[in-house]
Amino acid sequence: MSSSALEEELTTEYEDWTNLFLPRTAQILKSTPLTATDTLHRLRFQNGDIGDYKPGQFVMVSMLGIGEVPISICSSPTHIGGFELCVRSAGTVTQAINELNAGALVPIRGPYGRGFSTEKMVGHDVMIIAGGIGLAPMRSLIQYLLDQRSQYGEIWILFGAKRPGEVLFQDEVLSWSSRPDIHFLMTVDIANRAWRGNVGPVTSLFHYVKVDPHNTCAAVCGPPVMYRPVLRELQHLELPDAQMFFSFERRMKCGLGKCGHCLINGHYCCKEGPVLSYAEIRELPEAM
Amino acid sequence: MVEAMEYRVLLKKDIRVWVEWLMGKGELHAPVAKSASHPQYQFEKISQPDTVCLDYATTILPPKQCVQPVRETLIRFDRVANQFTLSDQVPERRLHIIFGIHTCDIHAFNFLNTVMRDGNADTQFLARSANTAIIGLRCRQHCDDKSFCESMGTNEPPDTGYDILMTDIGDRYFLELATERAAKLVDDLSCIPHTGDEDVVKWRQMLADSKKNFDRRLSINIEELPAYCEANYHSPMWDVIGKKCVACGSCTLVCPTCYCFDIRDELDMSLQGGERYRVWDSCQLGEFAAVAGGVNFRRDRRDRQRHRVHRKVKYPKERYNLFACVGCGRCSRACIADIQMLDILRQLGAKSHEFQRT
Amino acid sequence: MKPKVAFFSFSSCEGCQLQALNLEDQLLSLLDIIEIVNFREAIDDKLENYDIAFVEGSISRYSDIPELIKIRNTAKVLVAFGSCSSQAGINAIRNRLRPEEANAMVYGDRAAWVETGHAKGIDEFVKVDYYLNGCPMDRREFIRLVKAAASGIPFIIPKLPVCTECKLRGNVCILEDRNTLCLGAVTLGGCNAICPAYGHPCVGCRGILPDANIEGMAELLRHHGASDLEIEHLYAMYNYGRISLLTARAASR
Amino acid sequence: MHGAVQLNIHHVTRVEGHGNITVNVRDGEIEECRLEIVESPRFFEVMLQGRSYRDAAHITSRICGICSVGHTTASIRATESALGIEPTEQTLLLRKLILHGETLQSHILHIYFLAAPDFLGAPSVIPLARTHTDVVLRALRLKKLANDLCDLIGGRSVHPVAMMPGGFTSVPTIAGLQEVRARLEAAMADMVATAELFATLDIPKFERETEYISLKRPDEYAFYDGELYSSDTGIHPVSHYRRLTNEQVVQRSTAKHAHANRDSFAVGALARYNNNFDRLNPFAKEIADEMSLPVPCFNPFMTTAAQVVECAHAVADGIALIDELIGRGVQPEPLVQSARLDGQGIGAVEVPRGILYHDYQYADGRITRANCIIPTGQNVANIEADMRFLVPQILDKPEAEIAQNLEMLVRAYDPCISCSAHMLDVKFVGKSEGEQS
Ligand SMILES: Cc1cc2nc3c(=O)[nH]c(=O)nc-3n(C[C@H](O)[C@H](O)[C@H](O)COP(=O)(O)OP(=O)(O)OC[C@H]3O[C@@H](n4cnc5c(N)ncnc54)[C@H](O)[C@@H]3O)c2cc1C
Ligand code: SF4
Ligand code: SF4
Ligand code: SF4
Repeated sequence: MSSSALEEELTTEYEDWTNLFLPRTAQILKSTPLTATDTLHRLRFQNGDIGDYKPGQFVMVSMLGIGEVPISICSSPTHIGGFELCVRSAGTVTQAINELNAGALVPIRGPYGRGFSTEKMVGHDVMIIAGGIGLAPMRSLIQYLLDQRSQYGEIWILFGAKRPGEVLFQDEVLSWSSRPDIHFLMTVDIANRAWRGNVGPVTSLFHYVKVDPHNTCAAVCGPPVMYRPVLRELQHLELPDAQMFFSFERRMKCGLGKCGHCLINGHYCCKEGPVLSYAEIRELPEAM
Repeated sequence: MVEAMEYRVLLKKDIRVWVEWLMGKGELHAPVAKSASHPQYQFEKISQPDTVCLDYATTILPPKQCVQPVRETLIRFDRVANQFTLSDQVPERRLHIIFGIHTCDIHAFNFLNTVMRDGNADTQFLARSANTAIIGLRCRQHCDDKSFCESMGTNEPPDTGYDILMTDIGDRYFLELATERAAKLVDDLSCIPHTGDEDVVKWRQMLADSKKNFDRRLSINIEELPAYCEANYHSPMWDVIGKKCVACGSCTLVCPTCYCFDIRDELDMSLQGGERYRVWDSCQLGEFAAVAGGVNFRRDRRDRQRHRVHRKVKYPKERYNLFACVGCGRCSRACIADIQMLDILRQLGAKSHEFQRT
Repeated sequence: MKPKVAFFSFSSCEGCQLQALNLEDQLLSLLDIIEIVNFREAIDDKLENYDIAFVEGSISRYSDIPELIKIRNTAKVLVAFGSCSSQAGINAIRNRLRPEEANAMVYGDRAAWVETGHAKGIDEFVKVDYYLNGCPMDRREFIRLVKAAASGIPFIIPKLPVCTECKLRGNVCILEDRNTLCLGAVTLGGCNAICPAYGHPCVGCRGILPDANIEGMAELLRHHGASDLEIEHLYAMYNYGRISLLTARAASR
Repeated sequence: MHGAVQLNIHHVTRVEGHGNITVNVRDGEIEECRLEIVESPRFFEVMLQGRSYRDAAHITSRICGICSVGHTTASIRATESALGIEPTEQTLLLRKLILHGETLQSHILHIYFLAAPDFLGAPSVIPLARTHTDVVLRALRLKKLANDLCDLIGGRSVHPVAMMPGGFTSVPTIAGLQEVRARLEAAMADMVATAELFATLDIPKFERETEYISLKRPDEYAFYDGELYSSDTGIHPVSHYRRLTNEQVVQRSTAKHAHANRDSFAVGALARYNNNFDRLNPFAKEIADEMSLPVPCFNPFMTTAAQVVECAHAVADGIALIDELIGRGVQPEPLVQSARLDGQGIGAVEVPRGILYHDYQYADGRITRANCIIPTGQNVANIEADMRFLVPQILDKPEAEIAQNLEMLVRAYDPCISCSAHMLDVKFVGKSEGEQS
C-alpha cells in the first residue's frame, strides 16, 4: 500500500466552508451624533445586501486591532438601502466606532440571533417597553410595525430615559408621540425644569396602560435592572408567558453559539436569543 | 460491545517501530512524561519515538489541545488608511494521530464534535477533527482516587469516535481495528500481525478482569443529575464551594470537554497587519460574563462554580442527551483548593434526596 | 509621525529598562514605529518633549515628586514600568518600618544625611494610563503596549490569574506537586507563568487581582502547610500594604 | 589655557543609574573632583531582615537588574556557606555557565551600546544602526545569544527564576544546550570582529597604576569563586573582605567609597585581566593579542578592551562547560537541603564590574544581619583618583571636551550606579528575635 494512502483520505470537505469569523465590509453612509455618547451610523455592505433579518437581531462590528462587539440593528428590515446601528461609547471598541465618519469602512458579521417574533404579533396589540439605549433595537421593531401598521392592533410605547436630554432618536420619538395610532408614554428618572412629563421608572407608566392581555404581545429591552420590575407589571396585567419577549444583553465574543460567554444558564443568548419569550426563560434563574 | 472489523496484536517491544512508522504518516501526539523522573504526563507532538509513554495514569491537559490549539488564528487583516483586506485561516490539511488516548478522552472528543457541529458548524475544529486518527487505549483500572469514569460509563469505549483500540494483555497489545482508516494505520506492518486464538482468549479475560477493577464511586443515578442540579440550585453547598474556590480557572482548562474561548486582536510590528485569534478561556474567571458598564452576570464564585457543574451534567444532558463530564477527574486533580467533582456530584445526589423528602 | 518615547527611572534596579534593551530581535523594527528621545541607560540625548513616558521605579523621597509631576505634565501617555513603579514592588518591603527607623538601621549615626521616605507606586502621585506590571516587566507585553500606543488604540491586559497561563503551558503545578507556596491563583497573569514554568513559585510580582479570594487563598496555603509568617512574607514580597494581611490571617482561623 | 573650570555633569548618560560629576578647578588647582551617586537608597538590609533563606536571593537579585545573575549567585553562595549546603557538581557547572551568560551580556552592552558610540562619534547606538549596520547587528546577535543562554538556564536573564540555594528548580534540556553551543561556536567569529573593531579605535593615552583586586583561583579564571587577590599584597582569604574594602559613608552619595592598601583600588575587568591573565583560555589570549592589550595594563580606558577579552573567554569557556554538561547528562536534581539553620556565610563572586560580596548571618533559617558590597562602590574612589590625575593633563581643552573626557572615563569603568545605592554593614542587634516570634 502506498505510504500516502492516509493522506489521500484526508477530508477537504470543510475547506470549502466559509470561515464563520470572516466579516464582510460595510461602508458608513452617514454618522449622526444623537447625544454626547450615542451616534447613529447608517451603513451598507459593499457587495450585497444585509439580507433578511428580524427586528431585535444584531451584528458583530469589528474595529481591526481592537476587537469586535455585538450591536443591534436599529433600523427596520422594511427600510431598504442600508441598515442603521446606534452605538453608545461604552468602552474601547464602541468608542472607536463612534469616532468613524461617513465613508469609513467597517468589517461586520451577521446578522445573528433570533429577533422579535413579528409573526406572532400579527393581529395582536403590541406593547413596547424600552429603557435608555434599549430603544435602539426597539426602534427597529417600531419602524417595522409602523410600516405594516394595519396588521397590528393597538401599539403602546413605554419609554424611560435617564434625563430629558438623553433621549435617543428625538425626532422619531416626537413623531411617535404625536401619532394618533400609537399610545406613546414617556418618563424620565431625573427631570429638569423644562420637563412637563412623567418622572419615575418606566414601570410607573403601567398605571396608564389598558390592554386585553390575551391579545397583547410585549417587547422589552433596557438596562439589566429594568427587567424584573417590568416583568412583574406584565404579570400583573396577566399577559401570557409566551407573549412577553425580552431582549437580553450578555458578553459575547463569537456570536455563533460557541464561545460560551453569553450563556444564560444553558441558553446561548447569541443564538437562541437575544430575544427570548418569558415562557422560554421562566425556569432560568440567571436570566434576570 | 461493538464488533471490531479486525483484530491484530503488537508486541510491546515493537511499539517503537509502529510509532516511528506512524510519525511518517502524520503529526503524532502521544502522552509523554513531564520529566524523566516525574509521574505526570502530557500529550505532546512526538519527535522522538522513545518518549511515548503508554503506561500513564492521566495527563495534565486533555488531548483536546491536539485538535483545538490553545491559541488559534481566526482571520488575518491588513489595514492601510481606510482600506483593509481580510483573509481567513484555512486549517492545514494534515493527518493528526492521537496515540494512546484513554476511553474517557475519546468520549470527550465525541462530545466536542457534537457541540462543534451543532448550529453554526465550527469548521476549523471540525476540519482538524475529521483529519485526526484516534488510536485509543483501554484502561484496566481507575487512574487514581479522583476519577470516576466507571460511574459516567466512560471506562468503556464509545460506539464510534476511534480508529483503533489497544488493550494491554501482558507482553503485547491487543488491537481492535474499528474503521477503514484503521487498516491503513497498521498497513501490513510485520510487527502488527493478525491475532492467534490464545490472544483473543487472553484479551477477553483481560476485559473481564479489568471490569472488576473499576469500583463504583458514584452511587447515585446519573440520569437524575439534571434534576438534582435543579433541586440544588440555591443549595448552601455552592456557598461553601464559592468560599473555597480561588477562581484560578484550572478546573475548566484541564477539562477535556470545556471549549469556551476568548477572541482577541493583535497587530504586527508593522501596525498595519494583524490577526484575530481565539484562546482558551474559563468561565471561572471574574470577567468572563461581565459586560460594559460594570454589570457582571456571574459575579460570585459560587455562581461560577455552579455554572461549571451545570455545564457538565445538566445543560448538555438536556440539549444533546450527553454528559459533558467523562469522570476523568482532571479538574479535581488540578484544583489547588481541593474542590472535588466527585464530592460535588455525591452531594448533589445526597442533598436531592433530602430535598425530595422534605 | 512616530511617537516620541522617553524612559525615566526612580528607585529601582533598572532591570525593566534592561528588559527593553534586551529585545534584540525587535529593537530595530521597534525603532521604525517609535522614536526614543530619552533613555539615559543607552543614549545621550535628553529631549524635553515626548509622547509616551515609561517610568520605572518607586517614589521614595520628596525630591523625586516634582520630576515625576513634570513627566506627567509632558507625556500624553504615562506608563508605570514594572512592579516598583506600579505597586512599589519589592521596595515596599521596607515600609513596615518608619523611614527614620529604616534609615537609622542602614546609615547609623549618619542617617540624617540621607533623604528617604516610604517607597510608593507612582500612581500615588500622578495619574497612570497603563501599567506594565512585573519584576521585571514582560517584554511581549511591552511590545504590545508600544504597538497599541503607536497606533492610538487602547492597551488591555486580560484579567487572568497566573494559574491560567500556568495551566495552558501544561506545567506541573508546583503547589500541588511539591507543596511550594505559590500565589499564582491570585496574581494578575501576563507573564506566561514564567516562574512556575521554571519550578519557582509565583510570588505575586504582577500584583494581586482585584477580586482575588484572599481568604480562600490563605486557607489553602495553610492547608499546604504554610505558617502565618510564611503567608505574610509571601504577600509582602511584592504586595506589601496592598492587601490586609490581618484579614488573610484572621480568615484562616 | 584655563585657570578655572567648573563642571557639573548632571546624570551621566549611558551608565546604569544616576551619577553626577563635579569638578572645580581654580588657578590650575583642583579644589573639588567628585563622582556622586544620587540614586535613592534602597534599604535591602531592612528588606532582608527576618526573611527566610529561600527569599534572600530573590530579594537581592533586585539590587541590580544588570547583574541580577551575579547578585543571585553571590546571595546563594552566602546562604549556602552559612547553612552548610553543598551544591552538586551539575549545579556548579550550570551556575558558572549562567554567570558567563551575564558577563557576556553585560560586557557586550557596555562595549557596543555604552562605550562604542563614544569612539564612533555618535550619541548612542541608535544612529549607528544606520551608519554601522553590521556592527549593530553583531552587537544584537551577541547580546541575544548571551540573554538566551541565561534564559535557557535561569528562565530569564533579568532576575533569573530557577536559581535557588541548593541547586536549580529546573534544568535545561540537552537540545537547548546544543542549540546554544552551536551559536557560541559561531560567536567566536563575532568576537574576532569585535577585537578588530576595537583595535581601530582611538583610545585615550592615559596611564595610572593602581592596586588591582580580584578573585583568584589556581585552576581557572575566577568568576564564580576563589580567594581574594590584591596586586599589592597578594592572596587573602575571603573572610578578610572587610579589610580589602574598607567602606565608609560619604556624604551626598548613597554609595560609599572603599580603599584597601592605598587610597583607592580598582576592581572589574581590567583588575581581573591584570591579576589572572595566565588563567584565560587560549582564545581569549589570542583576542588580547589581536588588540595589543599589554599585561598588565594601567590605562582605565582599556577596561573596555579587557571586557572584550573576557567576552571571548566566556564564549570559549561556555562551550567547554556545555560540552561537560552534555557529556555527563543533565538531570533534574532535588534542591540540596540545609544542614543547619544558623550560621554566617560570605559569597564573593566576580560580576561584570568587579567583586560582589554578600555576607549574611542566619538564625533559625532567617536573616538577622546582611551586608552587601557592590563593585562600583569599590571603584568610586579610584575613579575620582583617575579624574584628579586626568584633569590637569586636559585642562587646556575646551570645557565640553573635558566634560566628555571625564564622562568617558567614568563610563569606561562601566559603573552600575543603580545597585551602588548601597548596602552597609548593619547589625540588627536584638531586634530579630522579637520580630520572628
Ligand atoms: C445582543 C447585543 C446587542 C447590543 N446592542 C447594542 C447597541 O445597539 N448599541 C450599543 O451601543 N451597544 C449594544 N450592545 C452593547 C455593546 O455590545 C457593548 O457596549 C460593547 O460590547 C462594549 O464593548 P467595548 O469594547 O466598547 O467596551 P469594553 O468594556 O471596553 O470592552 C472591552 C473591549 O476589550 C476587548 N477585550 C475584552 N477582553 C479582552 C481581552 N481579554 N483581551 C483583549 N481584548 C479584550 C473586547 O474585545 C472589548 O472590545 C449590545 C450588546 C448585545 C449583547
Ligand atoms: S468535569 Fe472534571 S472530571 Fe468531568 S470531564 Fe471535566 S475535568 Fe474530567
Ligand atoms: S504552579 Fe502556581 S501558578 Fe501554576 S497552577 Fe499551581 S498554583 Fe497556579
Ligand atoms: S509567575 Fe508570578 S512572580 Fe513570576 S513573573 Fe509571573 S507574576 Fe511575577
